[in-house]
Amino acid sequence: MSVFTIEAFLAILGLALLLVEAFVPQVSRRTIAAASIGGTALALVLFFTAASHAPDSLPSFCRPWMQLDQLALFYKGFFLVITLLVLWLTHECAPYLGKYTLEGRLTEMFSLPLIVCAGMMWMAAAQDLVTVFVALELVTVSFYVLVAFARKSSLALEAGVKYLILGALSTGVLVFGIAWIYGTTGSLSFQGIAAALAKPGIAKAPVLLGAAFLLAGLGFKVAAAPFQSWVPDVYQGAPIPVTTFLSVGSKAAGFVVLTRTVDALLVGHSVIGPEIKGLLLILGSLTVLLGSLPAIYQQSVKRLLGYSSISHAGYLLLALACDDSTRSGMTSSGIVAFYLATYLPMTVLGFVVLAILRLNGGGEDIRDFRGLAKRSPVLGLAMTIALASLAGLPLTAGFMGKLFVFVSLVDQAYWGALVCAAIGAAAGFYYYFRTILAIHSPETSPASEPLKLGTITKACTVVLTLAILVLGLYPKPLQQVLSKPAEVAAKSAH
Amino acid sequence: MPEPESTSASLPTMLLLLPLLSALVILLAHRVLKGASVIISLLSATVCFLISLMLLGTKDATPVLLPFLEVGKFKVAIDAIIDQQSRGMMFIVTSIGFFVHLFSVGYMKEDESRERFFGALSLFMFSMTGIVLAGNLVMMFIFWELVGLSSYLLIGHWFEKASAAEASKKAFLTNRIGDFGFMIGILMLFMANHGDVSFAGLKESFAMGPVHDAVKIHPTFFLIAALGIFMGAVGKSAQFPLHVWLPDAMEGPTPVSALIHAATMVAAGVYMLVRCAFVIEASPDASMTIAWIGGGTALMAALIATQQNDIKRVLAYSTLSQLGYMVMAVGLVALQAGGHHDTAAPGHPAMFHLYTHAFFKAMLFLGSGAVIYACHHEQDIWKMGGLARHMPVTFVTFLIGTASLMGVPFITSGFWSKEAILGVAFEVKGGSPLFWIGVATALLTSFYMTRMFVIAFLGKPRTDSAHHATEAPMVMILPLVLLAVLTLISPWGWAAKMLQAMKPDHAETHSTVMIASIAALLIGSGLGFILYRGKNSDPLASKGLFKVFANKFYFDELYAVLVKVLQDGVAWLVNGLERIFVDGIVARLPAFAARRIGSAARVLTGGHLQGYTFLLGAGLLLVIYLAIFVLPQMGH
Amino acid sequence: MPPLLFFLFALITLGFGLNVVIARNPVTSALSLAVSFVGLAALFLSLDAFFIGTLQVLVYAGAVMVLFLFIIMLMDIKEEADHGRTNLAAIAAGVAVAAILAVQIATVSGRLPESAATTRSAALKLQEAGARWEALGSKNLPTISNDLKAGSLPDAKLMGDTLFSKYAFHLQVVGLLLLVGTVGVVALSKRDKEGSSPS
Amino acid sequence: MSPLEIVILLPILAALAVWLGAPARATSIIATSFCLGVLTLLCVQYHGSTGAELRYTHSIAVLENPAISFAVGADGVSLLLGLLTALVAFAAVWQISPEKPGIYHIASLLIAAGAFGAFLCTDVFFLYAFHELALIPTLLMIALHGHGDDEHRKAVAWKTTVYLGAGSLILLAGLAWLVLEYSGGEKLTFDLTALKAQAATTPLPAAKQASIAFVLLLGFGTLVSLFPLHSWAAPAYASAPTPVAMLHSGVLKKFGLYGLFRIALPLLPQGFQAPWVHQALLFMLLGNILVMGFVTIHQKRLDDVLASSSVMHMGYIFLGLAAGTEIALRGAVLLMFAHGVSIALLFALAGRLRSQLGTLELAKLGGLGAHAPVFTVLFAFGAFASIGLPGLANFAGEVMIFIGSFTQFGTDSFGPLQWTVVLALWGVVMSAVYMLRAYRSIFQGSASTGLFMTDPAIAQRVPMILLAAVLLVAGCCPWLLLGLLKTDLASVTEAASTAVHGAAKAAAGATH
Amino acid sequence: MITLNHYLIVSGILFSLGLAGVIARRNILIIYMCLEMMLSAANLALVAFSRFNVTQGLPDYTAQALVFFTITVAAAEVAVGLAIIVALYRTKQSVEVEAVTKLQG
Repeated sequence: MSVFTIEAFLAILGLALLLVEAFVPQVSRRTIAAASIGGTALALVLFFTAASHAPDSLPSFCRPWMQLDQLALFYKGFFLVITLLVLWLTHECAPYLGKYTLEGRLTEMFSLPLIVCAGMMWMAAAQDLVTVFVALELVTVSFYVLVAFARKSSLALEAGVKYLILGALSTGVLVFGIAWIYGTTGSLSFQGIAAALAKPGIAKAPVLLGAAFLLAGLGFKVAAAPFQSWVPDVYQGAPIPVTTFLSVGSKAAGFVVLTRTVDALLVGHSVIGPEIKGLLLILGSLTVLLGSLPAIYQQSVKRLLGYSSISHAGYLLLALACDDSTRSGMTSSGIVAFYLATYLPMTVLGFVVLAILRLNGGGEDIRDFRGLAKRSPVLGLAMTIALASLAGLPLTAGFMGKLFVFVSLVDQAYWGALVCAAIGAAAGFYYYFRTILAIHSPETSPASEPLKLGTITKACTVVLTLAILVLGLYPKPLQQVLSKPAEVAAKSAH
Repeated sequence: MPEPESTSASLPTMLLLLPLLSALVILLAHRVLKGASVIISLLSATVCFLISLMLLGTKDATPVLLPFLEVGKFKVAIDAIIDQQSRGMMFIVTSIGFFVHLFSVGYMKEDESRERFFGALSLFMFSMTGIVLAGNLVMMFIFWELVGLSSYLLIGHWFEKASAAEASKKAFLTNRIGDFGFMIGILMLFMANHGDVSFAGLKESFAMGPVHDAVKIHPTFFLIAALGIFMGAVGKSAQFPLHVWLPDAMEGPTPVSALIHAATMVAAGVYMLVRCAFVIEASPDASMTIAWIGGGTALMAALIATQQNDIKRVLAYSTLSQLGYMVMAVGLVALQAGGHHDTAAPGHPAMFHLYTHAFFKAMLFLGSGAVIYACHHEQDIWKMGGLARHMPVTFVTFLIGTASLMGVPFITSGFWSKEAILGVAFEVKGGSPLFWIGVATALLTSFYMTRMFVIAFLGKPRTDSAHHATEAPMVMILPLVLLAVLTLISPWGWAAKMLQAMKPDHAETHSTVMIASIAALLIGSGLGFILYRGKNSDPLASKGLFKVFANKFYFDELYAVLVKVLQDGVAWLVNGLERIFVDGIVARLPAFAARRIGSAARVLTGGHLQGYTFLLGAGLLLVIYLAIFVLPQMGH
Repeated sequence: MPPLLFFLFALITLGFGLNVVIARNPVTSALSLAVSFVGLAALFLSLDAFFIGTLQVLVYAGAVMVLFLFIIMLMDIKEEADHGRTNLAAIAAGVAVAAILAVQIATVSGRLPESAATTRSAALKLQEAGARWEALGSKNLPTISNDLKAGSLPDAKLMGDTLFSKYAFHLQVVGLLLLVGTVGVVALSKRDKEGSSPS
Repeated sequence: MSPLEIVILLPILAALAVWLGAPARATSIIATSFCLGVLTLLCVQYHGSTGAELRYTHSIAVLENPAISFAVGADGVSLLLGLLTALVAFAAVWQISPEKPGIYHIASLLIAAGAFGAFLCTDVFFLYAFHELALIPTLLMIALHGHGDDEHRKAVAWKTTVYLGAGSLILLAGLAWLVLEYSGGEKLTFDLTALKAQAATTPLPAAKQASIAFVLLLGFGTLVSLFPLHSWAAPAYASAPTPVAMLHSGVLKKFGLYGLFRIALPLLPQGFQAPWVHQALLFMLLGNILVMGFVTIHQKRLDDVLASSSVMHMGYIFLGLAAGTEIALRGAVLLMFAHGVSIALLFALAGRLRSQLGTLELAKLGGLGAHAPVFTVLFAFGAFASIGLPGLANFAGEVMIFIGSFTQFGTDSFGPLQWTVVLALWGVVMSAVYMLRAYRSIFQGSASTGLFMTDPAIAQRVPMILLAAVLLVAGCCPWLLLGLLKTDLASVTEAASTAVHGAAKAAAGATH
Repeated sequence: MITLNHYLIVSGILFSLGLAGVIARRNILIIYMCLEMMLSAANLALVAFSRFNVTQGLPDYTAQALVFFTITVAAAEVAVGLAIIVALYRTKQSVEVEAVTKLQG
């Protein structure tokens, strides 16, 4: 099987669905949903069967700009999973989403994620900045459409406009950064950049200018401060499945690229290594604080999850800065990937619950969560565990991620960043637990009748909850997957 | 658990176990047992009395009864010292305990919760036995605290009465303050003697062991240690300045006053000081301090006693005064021994006075109990009078007690023991002021005892209740008589020897001492008789200095202010400061800061697109600035 | 390119660029942008990037600007409504940020070791390149090596070679991207049949 | 499978069962009594053991690098604290009245499970993790079912949660640091035994030890309410529903002390030897004893008195740890147990008082001794135990702590530690003041009008009598408990006692 | 002579101008034009760098390929962007930034 098969399959399926919708208008939404979900599931199955031998099948023409290391494979799997979940969530949300879209049509909501997924999967394997740029833009442009898709909702439209302008701005910054990095290192591929930076004679300031632009551009994608301001607004305005996709998929995609870029900028005895690390630490600390502290005030859970997403990006940036710390069994890129893997189930679970409440006529505010544990014990418990995990309580996935970050920070003696991380986490105890409190509160929300969940919904909820617990209690398999690159890298370094 | 070594361990074990069992059984099953509780308690007291009699004949031993704490080299066991001092004290405790039990059967007959009373009495017997037997300081401390508890329970027996509740609390707390010092003393001795706190070990160590030399190198250390130990005694034996609890303790039932607050527990301080004599001897400054505090207390209490109208309070202050006497004796003897302690010294004036005092003071208290009982719980002596006719037996025993207390020469036990103390004061270098204080106290003692006796027993009844008073029932009379017998026989050589009274055998008696004390007795009682004979009110009352006496030197008022200012005031202040500073700085300030910063940071997401683009631009500038102009300069 | 021409085109690019930013009328802005892009295209040409220069004119100055103008006309947008001072802060912020950024870039740009390079110092060696192309054997496209040897830069050909050999895949992805764009435009701008929104 | 694993997991499973609809009361009582039984048996079996190695070990690897495993194992100290947990948990779930919602039981079981896990795990990761299990149940219980008006108890709940959360983050940083420094080679390990082995072979430089020790002190200290990081504790206990107050103040709080004892002291002996750390600890624990002593005296309600006193008494245990001698450390462990039992008993009684009379205002109560003698006796047991009366459990611990601080005699014998003890002793007086004051105003004097209460029914007495009996037995026979602590402390004490003497010498040197 | 520096400065100024417009203007359409300007500035820098990074005697065409992609992507972005702006205009009758301030806090 060719390395492109799965991505191509997804992209073609996406386009095919659009065509079907265009030429066979009477086809039901359910069919399209089934096709896209089934297709993704199939792709996931294919991926897992093919993943083990994929690296060998890389054709020579794409070797300069593509690599299929363990990290790439992990992220590809990750993107498939999140896409599948998002599609399912879209299907779940269809009844209320349809109210805000043109003629209740949702075909693009089912087809575009497939294309986005393909784009993200390419990004995961990208080896040079051209590929990164093209794949990133495929994803970004699709997201412009997705965010604004429920355009009958003025909030969604507003979110779309904001995302559009700021996204385009960040694209400009990114390209400018690429230009300067290229200009100073003479290469667009990560390997070339790293090689150039290892030469001691290189002028630091221009490279740093390029790196600064590049980090700013990518920082926007991953919601790093001070480029985070769009996040709460867009998360709040966009339809729930899209927000989910943005907060997990898009962020992870941003971090793949950031990981690769930072690796290139830091590798070996890079002349600008210390500066980049310093920058990541400062940005990471700032991100944690600017994500956590304003979150204290949020009333909307959806917006809260936006801030939460910012603060988690901060931890991820801090993890990236601890490039030298490999004592915890993973490189910084491994830790980032691990963290994202833990971030996936808890965030998605949060959005799933939001979606279910929304479907039952509830709002998105904390007070709408009141009495949830009584209305649906399963959801109440699941959401409690998800929020506990987001807050980083031990025995949940979220803690494992944070633990690795903390250990790395301590290992590198980055005390300032550690303090910021701790402050952020402490504030997190407050704003995440507020929702937990509401969930278990005996007072009821405006809507108080028991929630009825479908079997699939229940199953998904349980699976996600179990994922949180399993990752928190038995992270060994995941870590083994992610620690391989370190060994490979170590081998290649010798 | 090591096997008790034959009889030397079995008797003390039983002495400890019996009252403990009795207390436990009453605690757990008094609902079922009802009146049987009384019998159980009485039975245990009786058996204890008998055992202590048996104990009188045993040889010296130090059996270990039970390991309590054992960590490495540090061992605290429940053990027992059986020597002259403990045998004698045990006899006092169990005999008076037995009498008081007996007396209480009558006295507490009508009380609704007499099971509780007898349970607490048993607990007290257990604790007191423990103190007497204690072979090491920690064990002494344990039972020290336990007697405090039983005293607390018994003083507060009628806890619905606010005054009783307050008095019990006061007693416990004051004792706690004493124990604070006691514990420090124990700790310092523990430290100095490398972990051995047994009396035997300490004594040896002070005599020739490592501590012997250390005393010379660190005199202050051992001064503080000795004073710490003494502080325990100050609390328990109600010495100045912790004496305030004892008079209030009279809120308890009278048998309790007789047993605990006259004869045994309050004397435990003296007992303990004599046990630790070697510690005090090691530090002359400590000895002097102790002697002076004892003397001061004796005089002060005697002065106060002259103006008290409550029969029990007079006796209470008298007890204080006599305890002061004993404490003074401890200090003086230590000063006299001054490091050349003769280990074979058979007697101790303080212990001897304790011994004699225990019997007659218990008798006086029980007598006053009988009087109170007869007068329908009337305690004011000015509302009695002429009781001699109605209560002949009580009258006689009371007379014997009073005479003993005043120290009527040659025939009363009090005379001999007081004489011994004054003799030491006379002999010791620098003891003469204390000697004269002792004489003055003796004079005052004669005066106030005469006063009380004259007012209560002689003359005519002043109230109906006094008029209709009748002799107490047999179970109450019997103990009085027995105590009177003991009082009379105890000073005599053969009895003192048999009962292990620790009578010091002085070769010479100083004539000065003899004359001074007889003169004091005569002047005191003469004045009392003249002043109060046939009076219906106190002629000295509210006259200048006497008002100060009547008001107990205003100690209660002073302490009330101290408690208010030093305790409640400081508590208020500390509480406020803690709220403001600790909580404020550690908790509320960061929370406030986080909220303010969070609130301020929301401006960054204020919803305006232009603001966002500006932020992006400014952020870009910041990142460039940091990357190019700041970080490279920082040097890594 | 002679310095004079460079400065001329730079001035056109920047001057009209400035006009985009300050013009009140969106139409003026759009047209200025088009002119600015033409100037930019000339600068591209001066850098021997003929293909890109052409593309710039065709795609940007042509297609994109037409799209902009079309939309402006469609919406019938006049001048920016005058909100008075409210904009002042934004303008000040914009100017400040831009000025600082420009200074930062200019400062750093001077520190680049190659910044003093000219087209002469970094001259293209077409003959050598031609020889190398020829030596590539089967991968050699004769038309490119011939041009090179003839001393002219076959810019479009080389571009094409890069795009269709090295970046063939990317080209398809970009195609997909354009398709997505098209789909998006359709999805977002199609009129609601209920006609709830007036135009 | 180790019996300890069953003990840890059973309450969690029981909580799950209650959540799924099992009869709450029966399930939780069965689960906790089973744990109690198992731990009692283990204690009996272990009693007198002198081997230093852990017993009943079992481990399941969770991660290979860093080496984290769900490893359980116990020595006397952990068994004793486990027993305490089981006792208090049993009492706590028993005394929950049947009409309360299931969350009472679930929260109690989860807190108990957290405590079990924290005491019985030998892996630093799980040791830490289990403690946090209690965070959400505590928050929910205080905020939703606590006492006081809505706003107040929510504020208290938040304060507690964020405070504890922040404290545990400091702790996490400290533990991470420790693990990083003591994991030999490239691989990290959270296994306590491995860390100890590494600490024994290649100890860290003293200055670094001191820094880590201080961070750990702050982290653990927050969880134990070490002055000045204590201000969450008193309001939390006063507001918490009875079972939570019992479990939290009685058991969970001991985690911080246990952690210091189990992790910090053995791994960083020289860290606590550093004069600045040592003296900072002495200063802070004196703050606990004296400041909180006065604060407690000032309190006007029984729950506030108990809550503040609980904070105060932590000072003594810290004193034992600070002294670090074998006697003092054992005393500290004994006192942990004793304090746990006594405060749980007192909170249980206060809870009953509140539910019967509706108020705990001391000024409004009075004379209850006449109506409810059994209740009074039980309260007296708790109160007198807590003021350190001999014959009840706390005394032995306290006296060992004091004595343990006075083990060295010489020219510099009266160092900061000894002065601290002298001042701490005054706290014993203060605790008598407030406890007797409370006892006096609740049970003695004349009964206030309208306040009438009866003795609890026989069934309701069970937990309280159990706790009181434990107090009595442990107080009269402390050797029973000491039999569990025969040799485990050797590694701690060897290192720590040299540490203390070093510190005393250094301090003396500084003053001269 | 015209150096690389000249081009870079022109590119930098153009980029800054664009940024100034993005921040200062209220009309979303003009903001969007300014964004295009920024993108073009980046392209100028790329092309200049590619010209002066002579590899094997020729300009580096990989960078120029990137410029090609940038232009293409920009075109697609403009299309989608304008569609969104049109949709906004249809609902709000305005293309000024004040029309989108509902989401905040």
